[in-house]
Amino acid sequence: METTRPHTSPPPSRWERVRAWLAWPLFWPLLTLALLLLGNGLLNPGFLSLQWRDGHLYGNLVDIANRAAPLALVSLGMTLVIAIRGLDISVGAVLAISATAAAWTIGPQQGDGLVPLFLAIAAALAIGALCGLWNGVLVATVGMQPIVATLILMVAGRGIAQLLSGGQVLTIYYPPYAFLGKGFLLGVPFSLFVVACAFVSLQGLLRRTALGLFVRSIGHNPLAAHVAGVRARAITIAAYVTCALTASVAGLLVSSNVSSADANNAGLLLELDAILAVALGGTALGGGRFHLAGSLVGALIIQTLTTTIYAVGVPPQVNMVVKALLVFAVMLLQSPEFRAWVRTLTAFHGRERQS
Amino acid sequence: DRQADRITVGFSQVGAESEWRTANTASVRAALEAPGFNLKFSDAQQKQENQIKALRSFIAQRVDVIAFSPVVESGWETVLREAKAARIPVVLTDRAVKVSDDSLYATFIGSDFVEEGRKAARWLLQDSEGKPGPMRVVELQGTVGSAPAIDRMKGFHEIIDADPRFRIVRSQSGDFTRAKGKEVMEAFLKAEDGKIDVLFAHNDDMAIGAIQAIEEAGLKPGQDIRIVSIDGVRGAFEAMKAGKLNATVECNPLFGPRLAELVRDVHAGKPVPKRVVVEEGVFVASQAAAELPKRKY
Amino acid sequence: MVGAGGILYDGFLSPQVFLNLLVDNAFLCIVAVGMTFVILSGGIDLSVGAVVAFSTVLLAQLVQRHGWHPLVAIALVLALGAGFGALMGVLIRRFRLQPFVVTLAGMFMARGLATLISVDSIDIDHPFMTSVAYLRIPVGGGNTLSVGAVIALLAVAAGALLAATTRFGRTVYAIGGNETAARLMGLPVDAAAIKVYALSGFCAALAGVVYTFYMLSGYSQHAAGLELDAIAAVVIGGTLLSGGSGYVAGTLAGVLVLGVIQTLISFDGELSSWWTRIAIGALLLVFCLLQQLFWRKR
Amino acid sequence: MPSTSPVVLEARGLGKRFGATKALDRVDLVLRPGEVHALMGQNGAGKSTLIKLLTGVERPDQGELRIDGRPIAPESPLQAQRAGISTVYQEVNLCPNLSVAENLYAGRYPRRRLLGTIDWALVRRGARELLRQLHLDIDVDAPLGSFPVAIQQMVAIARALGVSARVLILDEPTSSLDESEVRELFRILAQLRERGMAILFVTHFLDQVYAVSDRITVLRNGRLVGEYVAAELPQPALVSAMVGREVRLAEPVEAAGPARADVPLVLDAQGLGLRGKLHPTDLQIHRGEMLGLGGLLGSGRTELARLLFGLDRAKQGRLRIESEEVALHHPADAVRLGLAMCPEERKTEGIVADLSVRENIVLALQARLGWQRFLSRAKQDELARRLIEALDIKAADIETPVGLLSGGNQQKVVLARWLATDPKLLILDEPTRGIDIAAKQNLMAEVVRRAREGMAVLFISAEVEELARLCDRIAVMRGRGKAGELPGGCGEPRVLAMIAGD
Ligand SMILES: Nc1ncnc2c1ncn2[C@@H]1O[C@H](COP(=O)(O)OP(=O)(O)OP(=O)(O)O)[C@@H](O)[C@H]1O
Ligand SMILES: Nc1ncnc2c1ncn2[C@@H]1O[C@H](COP(=O)(O)OP(=O)(O)OP(=O)(O)O)[C@@H](O)[C@H]1O
Ligand SMILES: [Mg+2]
Ligand SMILES: [Mg+2]
Repeated sequence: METTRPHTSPPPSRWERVRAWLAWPLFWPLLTLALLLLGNGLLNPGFLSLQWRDGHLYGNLVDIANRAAPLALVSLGMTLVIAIRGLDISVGAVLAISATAAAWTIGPQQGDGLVPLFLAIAAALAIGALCGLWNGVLVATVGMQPIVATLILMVAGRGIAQLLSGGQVLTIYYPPYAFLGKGFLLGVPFSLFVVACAFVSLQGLLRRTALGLFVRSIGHNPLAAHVAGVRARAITIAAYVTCALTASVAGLLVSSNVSSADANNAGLLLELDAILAVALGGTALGGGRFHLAGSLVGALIIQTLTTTIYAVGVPPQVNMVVKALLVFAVMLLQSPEFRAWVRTLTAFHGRERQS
Repeated sequence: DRQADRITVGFSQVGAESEWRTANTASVRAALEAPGFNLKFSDAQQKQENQIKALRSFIAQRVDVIAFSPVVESGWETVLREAKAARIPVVLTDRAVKVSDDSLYATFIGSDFVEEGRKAARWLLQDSEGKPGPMRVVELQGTVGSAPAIDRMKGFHEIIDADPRFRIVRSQSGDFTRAKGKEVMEAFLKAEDGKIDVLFAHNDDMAIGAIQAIEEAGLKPGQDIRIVSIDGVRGAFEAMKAGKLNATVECNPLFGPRLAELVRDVHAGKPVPKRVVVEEGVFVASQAAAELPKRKY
Repeated sequence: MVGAGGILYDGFLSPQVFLNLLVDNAFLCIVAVGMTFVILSGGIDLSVGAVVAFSTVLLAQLVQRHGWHPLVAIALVLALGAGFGALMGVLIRRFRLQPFVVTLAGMFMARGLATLISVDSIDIDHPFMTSVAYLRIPVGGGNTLSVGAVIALLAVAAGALLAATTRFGRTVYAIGGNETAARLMGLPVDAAAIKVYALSGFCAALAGVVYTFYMLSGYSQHAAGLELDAIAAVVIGGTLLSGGSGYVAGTLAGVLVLGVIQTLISFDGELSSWWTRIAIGALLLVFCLLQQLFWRKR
Repeated sequence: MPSTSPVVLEARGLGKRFGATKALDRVDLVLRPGEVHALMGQNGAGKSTLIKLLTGVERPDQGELRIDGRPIAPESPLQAQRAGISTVYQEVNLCPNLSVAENLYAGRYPRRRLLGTIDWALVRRGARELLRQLHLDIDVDAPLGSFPVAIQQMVAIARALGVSARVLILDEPTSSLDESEVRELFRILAQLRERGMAILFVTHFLDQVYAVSDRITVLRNGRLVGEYVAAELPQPALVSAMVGREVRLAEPVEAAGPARADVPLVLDAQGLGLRGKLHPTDLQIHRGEMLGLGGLLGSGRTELARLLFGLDRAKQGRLRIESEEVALHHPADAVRLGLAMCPEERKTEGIVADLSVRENIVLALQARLGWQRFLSRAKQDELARRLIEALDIKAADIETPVGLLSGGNQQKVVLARWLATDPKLLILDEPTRGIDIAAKQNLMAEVVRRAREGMAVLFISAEVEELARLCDRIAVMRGRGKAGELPGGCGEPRVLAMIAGD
């Protein structure tokens, strides 16, 4: 049995650098995204093109980023909740409630002043924070399992939203509101700024303060963190509140984008997509290790998958199968065990051919 | 006492998945909460299982008449037999069901989805008279597998496929929602590089979403791309009034009063037609301004 | 809760209403039994609802459109369900993929395949199928159970035995408690974990068969969101989502709780659509708080 | 003893590398039937790694294994078990959610003949039987996790004894046991030796080594130092073999003597109690005082410590910290008041295995500072480096996840975490568990030094000798209440007598 690796021919420094790249947590998610986009570009030459139209960027890439914005936001919040060993399946409902609350606050008035805009944003955020608090208290104080605790709001939340909307799709006839979800700033969708803002502030909070350390210690070993004096309960509640807040901002974006709030359909199945995005981004669903940036990439991957399906012209009955196959492919690509397995397979074939 | 004279009706609604449905619920409730009726309402949250449970509970509560809007067409045989065994007449609303034995239900009141698809197509043919082909059509389907999506597609294709000028270049599901309709239309516009002549949407909501996508792509909905959709909700009339939607095929949810009559007749044992089709029209942009104030939903 | 229902609504306390809980939730019960094992082992299976739908469609297609004998078709469906679960299990264990993601993709896959087989719903009128569907087994006092409910009860019993008295069952608990320790104790961890997903797939397929009898139709949109109901039933039944602790019998209780909530709702006859949702949420909350109280006391 | 006696298990040239650390480098080991073989070495010497290679938990990079002369390459613990090796790993590696009986029988359940189902009655009876051998009388149906580590360790040993194996490997089985339990264990080991079993045994207690072992293999930094016959290797020689240089065990540190009455109290508990766990108890600790807490297993020492630290909430009594009356609801409250506690259960309550050494060390200090006052990376590094050096923690670097350290080094990290907070009162619950002799002295010297500087210490230890030597005052617990107090330097026999209750 030889153990010494022949690191003679390539200078170790370069090899080390490649290894460092491979070990970077974002490497595989980003590679996946790049491959998906590239594949699209090959299938459909216009896919990657960007144009300047009416004073802003126009193209599939812009659409993907813009469409992924709500999901990306929610994935950020979900990452936090998952990092502390939780789960929040009520995000879709919270999104719907916030969207409806915003639309309801604006009401039928059609002025151009900015007051209703800020009122709407405040209403959405307030109700979002309230929802998060509710989830957080049920989990951290009452001690329910996260999935049931948030299931309650998931079920009841849409009911509350519909109660607010009276079961109607609330159309918003108020121009300033549209800016949030479909406006452009410096030629780039405004929603991207919102996502960037959320990402930077969360990342800052977790990196520049001790919160990141606390979150990871709670995720990895809640009991040890408790003994070490970390206020696990408060942080848990804060994580649920943050998650709900991201969902309510996402609600603002979604409702603004289509100028209406649909209590029943807005954010439907969002929780699954968000958790998927978090997982694709390299965060362990068991808690502890987390990557905010990875979750953003995960959200982009999911949206790219969806847009790919639309752009390629897959018949709708086949959508699901294609999506499933793509998700399987993406996961396997990211699995070190799978790559090792492929390597041994190819090595085996290589040896066979030689002999 | 008076309670005894009343007809107890168990009504099971699909859910509250759209404005159309909400209007439908409101109409039915208004009609069946009138004196003379005692309504038991149950919402199935879009699940057939729940609806079957609701029907079972109506049977257990021995209501006089059961009315329901089936979530799906099939799978009702068992519970309808139970109703029949309990001698409770059943009135279907909105959608028909497939059962081996017609006597399992008394009557059906509602729309004909296939016919709605045909109407949309006929309007398109009429509007395209004299226009040269080829015309590139895109279709926004409803939720995959849902009865209205399947039937509206069937009806539309039946007519359109016969005319060689039309070519359906893209067809994708928009889940009956504005957001999805917009998202899919965005992708269509880019994939076809804007070369789309007609949009057929299985419901108004998707059309309203798509209109936004078309505008954001710098095109004029209603002119560059002609749009026809189904349902006739208020939003569609607003869009038509603004010239952004060309036509909508009405799918009338306000059959509550008619349902109440049928229930009364069925309960009294009077003969009723096996199928009552609700009165529905096609509205075009020019009628919108006049029609809009009259819309109730 | 049940008592309150009895006071509030006429006919609520009749025995048949309770039997109907079983009749109407038989498929959920079977799925939840499989799910219990998955959750006990510390995993999760989101594909079950889709596998139920796939099974109904395949069964209906084979029986109605290809003229297979139902029993042969049922055998095939069950085998496919178990195989599908095992495949996901292999992906999860062999390549260390997260169960949530694999089974979510599995859910897309199963529903997608169901849609591919048939977009619209297929009615079944095969005499064997209809006669089984209408068969009612008397349980005394003029009350009856359906075949599906009996299968569900058998599934619960089999599941409870499997969990409590077999090597496989105990290995599942051990994995959920501490996987490394289970491995060091020399337990066949990987094999058991794969079997768990195969079992869940099998249960889902069985539930699909029961569902087909219940509805006498196959449809790709059947059992939407069933996975969540199953998970909720398992967790409400006292099983820890992180694995290692819980009972199959508890799962039956969880299913019944969900059933009672649904029945309460459908007996009410007053609630509008949105109040229905809010009421379901509130009832869930009440049940969970009661359970919490009960646990704390112990 | 003739070295030509037959060999059961033979390892030749075993090597294992983890990334940059070479955990084992061409190590040989020979186990013979009817012999107890001690495996000795400092923390991180590679003892546990060697055991993992023998039992298929890890695969060696090089070298070979033979059983009865036949080469084997166990790929999993299961295969090793089949080859006749029964093992107790260093950390208790059983399932906390399963009952004690199940943990004893998992993987080898007796089945009912008819149905092939598990015969639970037999399992229970067998479990009680097995535990009785170790004089342990506990409820075998209770989940294992509900017992303290000591009991769990006994169960792990009982499980290994229950397997009819040819080789028994025990990695620090006695680390959390009391003397009486150790005696039971040794009695059984002697019986097994008589029956011809080969036993490999790891411990850091030198007297235990000489009490049972026939041979000693010493490892140092992953290398084999040599194999010795126990009777021919005097204790100082063993120590130098382990440490690698001539060592005279440093002059043992001793107690400073009783605190003068004018020294202020740091902690003053009056009638502190919790129904069912602890009878109302009084306790005072002065500044700069080392207070020892003695007692038998289950006497309530840990419970008292938990109450003092806010891990459990006291239902009776009052607690003053520096003459301020406080109510501790949460360890965070205690930490804020300047208390620190090194818990008994390292794995579950101590380390956060997936976080790095640095993060584990700063965790408590950071929790005390609050989330806004974030220690800069440079400060964290400096702190971690300083403590790693002070406590001689062996880690590849400060970013290594703590879970990858050897057991003893993990324990040191937990201690480092609390020393980093510079507490007013440090509660140590069995802090030297699993730490090698040289390091233990080093560590206690550090604690005593801090005590001289004014830190109060509550020191819980099962080693009465240590208590008697180090503490200024000793409180003794018995039957979940305080039995009495003794002045420091009163000698081991008096402490033992009070613990025993005569
Ligand atoms: N999985 C691993 N990855 C990286 N390093 C490891 C791993 N396991 C062990 N090591 C390293 O190998 C060395 C030997 O560790 P080992 O656990 O064998 O020590 P030990 O002799 O048992 O010490 P102790 O007496 O403290 O238990 C240590 O430096 C440890 O950090
Ligand atoms: N020999 C034993 N038999 C049964 N249970 C025991 C035994 N020893 C301890 N326990 C259990 O341990 C639990 C806690 O004891 P505790 O930790 O307070 O004692 P301790 O004095 O700290 O002992 P240790 O020496 O283990 O630290 C009690 O709930 C008790 O049931
Ligand atoms: Mg060790
Ligand atoms: Mg203790």
